[in-house]
Amino acid sequence: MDFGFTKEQESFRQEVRDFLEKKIECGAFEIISNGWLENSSQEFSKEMSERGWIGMTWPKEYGGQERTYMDRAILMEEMLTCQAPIAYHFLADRQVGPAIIHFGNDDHKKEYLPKIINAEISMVLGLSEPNAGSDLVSVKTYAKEEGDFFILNGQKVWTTGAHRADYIWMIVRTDLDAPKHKGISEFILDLKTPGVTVRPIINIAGVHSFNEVFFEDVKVPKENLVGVKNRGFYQLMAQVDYERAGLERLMQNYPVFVNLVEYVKKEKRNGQPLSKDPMVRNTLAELEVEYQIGRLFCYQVAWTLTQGRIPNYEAALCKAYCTQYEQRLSDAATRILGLYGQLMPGSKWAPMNGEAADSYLWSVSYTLQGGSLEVLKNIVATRGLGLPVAKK
Amino acid sequence: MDFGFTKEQESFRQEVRDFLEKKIECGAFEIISNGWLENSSQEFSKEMSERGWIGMTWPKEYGGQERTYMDRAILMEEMLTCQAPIAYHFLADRQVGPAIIHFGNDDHKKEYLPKIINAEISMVLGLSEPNAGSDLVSVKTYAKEEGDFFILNGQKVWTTGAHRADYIWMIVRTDLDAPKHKGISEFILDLKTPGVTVRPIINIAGVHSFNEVFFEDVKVPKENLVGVKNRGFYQLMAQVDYERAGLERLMQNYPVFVNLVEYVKKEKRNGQPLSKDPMVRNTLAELEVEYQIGRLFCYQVAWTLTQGRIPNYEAALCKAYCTQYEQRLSDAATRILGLYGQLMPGSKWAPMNGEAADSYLWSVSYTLQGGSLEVLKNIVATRGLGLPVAKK
Amino acid sequence: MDFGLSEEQEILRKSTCNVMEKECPPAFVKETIKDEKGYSPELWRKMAELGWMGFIFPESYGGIDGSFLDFTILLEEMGRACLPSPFFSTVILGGLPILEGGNEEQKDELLPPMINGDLILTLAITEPPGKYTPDGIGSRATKSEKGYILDGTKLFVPNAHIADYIIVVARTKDGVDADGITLFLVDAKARGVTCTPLLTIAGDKQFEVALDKVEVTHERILGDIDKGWHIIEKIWPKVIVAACGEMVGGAQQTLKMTIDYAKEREQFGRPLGCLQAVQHFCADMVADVDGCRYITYQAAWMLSEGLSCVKEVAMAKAWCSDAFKRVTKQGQQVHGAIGFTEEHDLHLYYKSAKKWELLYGDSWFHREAVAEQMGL
Amino acid sequence: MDFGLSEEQEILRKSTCNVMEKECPPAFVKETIKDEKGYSPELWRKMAELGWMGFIFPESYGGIDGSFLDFTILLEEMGRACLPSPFFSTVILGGLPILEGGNEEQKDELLPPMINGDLILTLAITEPPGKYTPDGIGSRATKSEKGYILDGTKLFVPNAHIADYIIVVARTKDGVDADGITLFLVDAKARGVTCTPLLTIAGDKQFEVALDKVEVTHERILGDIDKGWHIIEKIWPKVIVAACGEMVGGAQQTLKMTIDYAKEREQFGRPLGCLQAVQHFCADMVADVDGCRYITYQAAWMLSEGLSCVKEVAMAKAWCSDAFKRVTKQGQQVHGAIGFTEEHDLHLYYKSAKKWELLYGDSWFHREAVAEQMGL
Repeated sequence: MDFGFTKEQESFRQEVRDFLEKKIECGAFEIISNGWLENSSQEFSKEMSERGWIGMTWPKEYGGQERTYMDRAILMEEMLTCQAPIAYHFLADRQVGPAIIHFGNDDHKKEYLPKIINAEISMVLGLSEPNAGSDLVSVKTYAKEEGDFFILNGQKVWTTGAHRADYIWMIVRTDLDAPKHKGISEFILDLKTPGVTVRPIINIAGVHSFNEVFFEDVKVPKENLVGVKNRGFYQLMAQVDYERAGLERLMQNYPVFVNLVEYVKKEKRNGQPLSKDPMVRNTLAELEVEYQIGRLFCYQVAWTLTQGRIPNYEAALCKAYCTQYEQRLSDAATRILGLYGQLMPGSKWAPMNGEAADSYLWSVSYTLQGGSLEVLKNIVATRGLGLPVAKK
Repeated sequence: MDFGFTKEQESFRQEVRDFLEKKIECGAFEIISNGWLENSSQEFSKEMSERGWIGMTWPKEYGGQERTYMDRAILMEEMLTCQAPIAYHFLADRQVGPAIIHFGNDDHKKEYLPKIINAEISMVLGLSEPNAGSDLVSVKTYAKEEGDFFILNGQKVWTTGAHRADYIWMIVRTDLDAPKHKGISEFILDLKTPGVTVRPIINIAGVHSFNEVFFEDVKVPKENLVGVKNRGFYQLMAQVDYERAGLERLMQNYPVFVNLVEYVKKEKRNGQPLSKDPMVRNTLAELEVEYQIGRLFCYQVAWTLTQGRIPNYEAALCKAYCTQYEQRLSDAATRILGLYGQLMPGSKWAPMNGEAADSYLWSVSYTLQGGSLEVLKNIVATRGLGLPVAKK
Repeated sequence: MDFGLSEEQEILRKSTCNVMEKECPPAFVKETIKDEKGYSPELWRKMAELGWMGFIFPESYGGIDGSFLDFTILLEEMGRACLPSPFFSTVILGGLPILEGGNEEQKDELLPPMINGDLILTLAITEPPGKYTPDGIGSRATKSEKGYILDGTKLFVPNAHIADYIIVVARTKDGVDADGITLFLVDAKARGVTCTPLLTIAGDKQFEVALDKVEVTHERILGDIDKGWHIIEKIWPKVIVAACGEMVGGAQQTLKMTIDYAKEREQFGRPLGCLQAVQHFCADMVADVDGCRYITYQAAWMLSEGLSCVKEVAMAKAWCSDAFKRVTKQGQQVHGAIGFTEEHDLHLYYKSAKKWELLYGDSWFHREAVAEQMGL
Repeated sequence: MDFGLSEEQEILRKSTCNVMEKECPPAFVKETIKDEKGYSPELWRKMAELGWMGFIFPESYGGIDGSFLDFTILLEEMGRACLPSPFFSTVILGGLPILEGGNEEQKDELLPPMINGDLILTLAITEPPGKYTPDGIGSRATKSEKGYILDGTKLFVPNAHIADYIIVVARTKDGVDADGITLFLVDAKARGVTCTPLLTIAGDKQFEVALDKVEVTHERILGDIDKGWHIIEKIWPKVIVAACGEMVGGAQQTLKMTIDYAKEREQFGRPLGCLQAVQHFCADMVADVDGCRYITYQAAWMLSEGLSCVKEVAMAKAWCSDAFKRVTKQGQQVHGAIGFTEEHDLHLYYKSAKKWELLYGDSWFHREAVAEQMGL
């Protein structure tokens, strides 16, 4: 056991910090909650690419750096600390690239991996459908084989960032007769393909982040199928542990915590800093302990991946735990701010530029996205602890 | 709507208080948590009987007073406030008597009701079995018809008070072939019947409260069957709402709260009363609010019964809520007492005579007895809210 | 004790509910929140015609002299509908202080038009310290020839932009005590009054009201000089319980929407409500909602009966603040992603719960009051 | 970072676990708790032979100079077994202050027999105020001819009845500060020492130790006069993390028992573990247990490395206090009535969690320390 970082890791962290400090100094981006997911900047991603920070864990033969998942976690921790605008490459880097490496053929690898690594394309995930949220095997979007093509019809929903991306990585049904989970395949699709329509969904924070994506007789070349036909669900299950593992599930509203701690130190109540209020102290210390526990969970997953092992229940547990922490944080922040906790970004008198209230709205989604809290707990219990799966 | 008590109710409450004060003055009993359930005194029960406080809601034709359930709630609130020793008649008064009134024949009524009302017999409930806890329909104790008798074989468990009671009111299987819930009947049985063996179970507080009760070829006269053969489960379901409704589910460890509030006012920490500690204040105030909510829940159920209506989900909800409160109370009490919170009754230096620690042990059972928390929540959701019952 | 509604109360509840369902559906709420005014003058007029503004005011001013308990039923239905309107600020924050502290001329002048729906009122109490206590009041009222000159900054003033009068709580004596505070009826259009909107989580209209040498005549003083805080203290329990009334309705509606959704929505091949996790969420929500209802109506009943109920009022707000919020959080979790969209209605309640939690003291604040009452 | 055990650590864990399983099964624990001594001299001897008492002591005294990190593994296994023994009081509360503050003669005299299992030690720090801070120390040490005379009442002193020496924390200077506190090695059989047992929830042996004019010679002063608190401060992080180590093991075992039970026990015609409520309970328990493990080992590692870790130590105890307790509560709920019987083993952990929560500061106490470290 060892809870320290190596010298190389420390110096890598410093390198990332230096880079980010310079970017912040020159006003490249603002430190704002959810910025990592909402702020897409091809320019910024290209700069990261130049430093080898996209696809950094991938094999060298695909242009990667073969660095460890620990290094990637360090990179992410720094990026998330200041909520750097990494949305352009984030999903492709975290998930699509590794999926292509695992399941794609040589053409896929040649076609997409360099573009991902060079920040030339942006990708999103098309998983959920109106009647397939937590229950992904129920996807109905159907790809019918016709000659060299699949003809795609159906609809995705909650597709984050589809309005600014180039490609969508999706699961669709390719066999209507097989058992649900044995008739799903994975595809990659250019969002500019005729027949694809992206419609915005405005979330309760008033932001366009989600989309509906409609497919009407979309001609998809057969080579866009990735991996084995009708094995898509199993392929996907192997991928989601990467999705669930990251510090991005702990730090989505990290600036709220940092700013809150600073705020209570400065803000006076009854002639002394708000930080001297015992309820405030207890609440913030509790959040700090919970945060540090979450951080250890995240690094534990990164360490497991670094060992070349796939996390068992740990990734699901980590996400379940961390997103609940983020919710408690936003709730506590609004409470500690009192009446000011109501004020939204841009409002006069809003402390922390309204991030507390804003994050309280966003936090609803934290325990839903990428597997609801309940589904994740089921996974921990059944896959992790070996409890029996209930008959349905 | 009206949240006050009538003059008659107020004066009845005062009557009960006066009675109790006198009993306490002359040292008839100690005010100690769980006393209502653990302390059985036929003498005390007889005094209550003389005042018409046993069977007080029952019809006059059966010796009752036809008083309202509100009056009974008031009586119980006062009894529980000082944890009067009512165990001798409690279960018969609350549950067995009403069951006999509903389902018994004239002989049953003549035989048992006067004895219950006069505190001449003590009764317990024999429901759970080793493989039928929350899942009562799985009882295996079997009563086989033979001439004028049933021959009883099997075992009950968690039978509170069986070691000091005269009769057991039980559910047993009378049809091995019918669907589980259609082969159960209700019986009343003299615990002195040959073939009945009562074995103590010591609980984690070191107390003999539970028992195992074994039945080996016990000859039960046919007239001991109450109600309709094989309808026992349905009869029972109609009874449990009475079981779940009472203030005894809120006030099992009531003395802990009273004593704790007094303790923190007197005990000094850092030169001022412990009650000035903001965490202590917040915790105790939270408990007080929760207690008052629970009290309203209990009175709401009593009011519903007084209206002649059977509570729908409210009784289950009330018990689920109140027993969780009792658990939080005992936990908070031990914490507020700090190192002293470890000390058990009889220990030198134990504040509140060790009731905090003792109640922390007892509290384990609060959310299990008479329907586990989880089963109660299922009932609220399905019966109360109409959510669908999951297929099994 | 009687936990049920009387026949009259049931009629009141039902008729209010009907009006709200017809006139204030979720689409109306969302539209109105986005509108700069933040209310519909047409609906406002209807509410006046129904006698709502005068519900708890004496008949002599055109009111109907209803009980505060019955009034809470009205508020519950408004909360259930998430009604955006200046009702709370006009009737509770504005009307009650006038009724309590005003002289006969002021009452005759202001209450009838308020009851008729011709007058919108509000109260400016909070200042940058963000408190509801006398030590949070720093705005100065300086004596002048004609009366007083007001200076200061008020925050979180509801509906200041549409109010005719703003009741301003200001200091006529230096210090931090209750003594020395006076209430002034300030014409919202008076020179020196500047209202700047604040953007709030629930989209309700709250304002910064800057007072820069605002002149107020002697006639516009409400109650006795230096004794204004007494008026606030008198009405404050009603303010809090009224807030709780709205919370009861909001919590109830959130529960209803969630149960309906759990019954309809299929997942894993069966209704969502089959899942034990969802069932237990819903069971917990019922405890929260029923708790809100009983503890609130208990306080409202005591207020109606004129009984002392400092503790009961604090308990109501302490419980409702946490419980309504929990209910909306669990409701969101059961709804899943659909509830996170602006298009869905659930967020109205999620936001509303946070608003009501923070207004008039959260559970920390009110538990401290309960502790006080417990003699701690 | 490395979250795994090294090969050596795994061997240590496994061999300790084997010893505990063989020598300290639940039946042994229950029997020993009921015994007045509260430990088994035979097992004590075996533990000494295995080198456990000398694990973190220098080889020069017969120890094996192991790391505190590895030592935590040992403690985890003891906690998993709920081992009743004077190990904690002897080695951590007794041995560490001697190692830290003793002079060479004292160390030579006391550490080798302690390491050999021939000496049982304990620490008497807490007094009626129930605190672990200097202002909680009021026992007086008055200068005499031969040394000092001790007077006072110590509480919650573990294993005082079997201890050879009690390290007594007393004031050599009036006041409430750390300065003026001195440690004394008191012969437990000395005149004026009276030990009265306290009945504790976990059945561990804690005592009131009354000191009535107890004479202590100069040779029995541990460290410098008036500077004894420095020794306490030095060893205290290890005391806390050692407690956390035991809690990790206890929590882990509770989880294991609960999962096993959920798999075996049938209810409603299928294993209990099929129920989503039970599954979610168990998932929550895993988060608690894994959290205990990582946060504790992080602190233990930092102690081993000699790094400053005031905050990490406080975080560990803050988390473990709440988490272990939650785990045992949920474990009890899953087990149902069977877990409420003395016959079952689960209550050992339920009680142990409450004990460890209250010893050495609960989560309120340690969160306050975290707040301090956050600069709040």
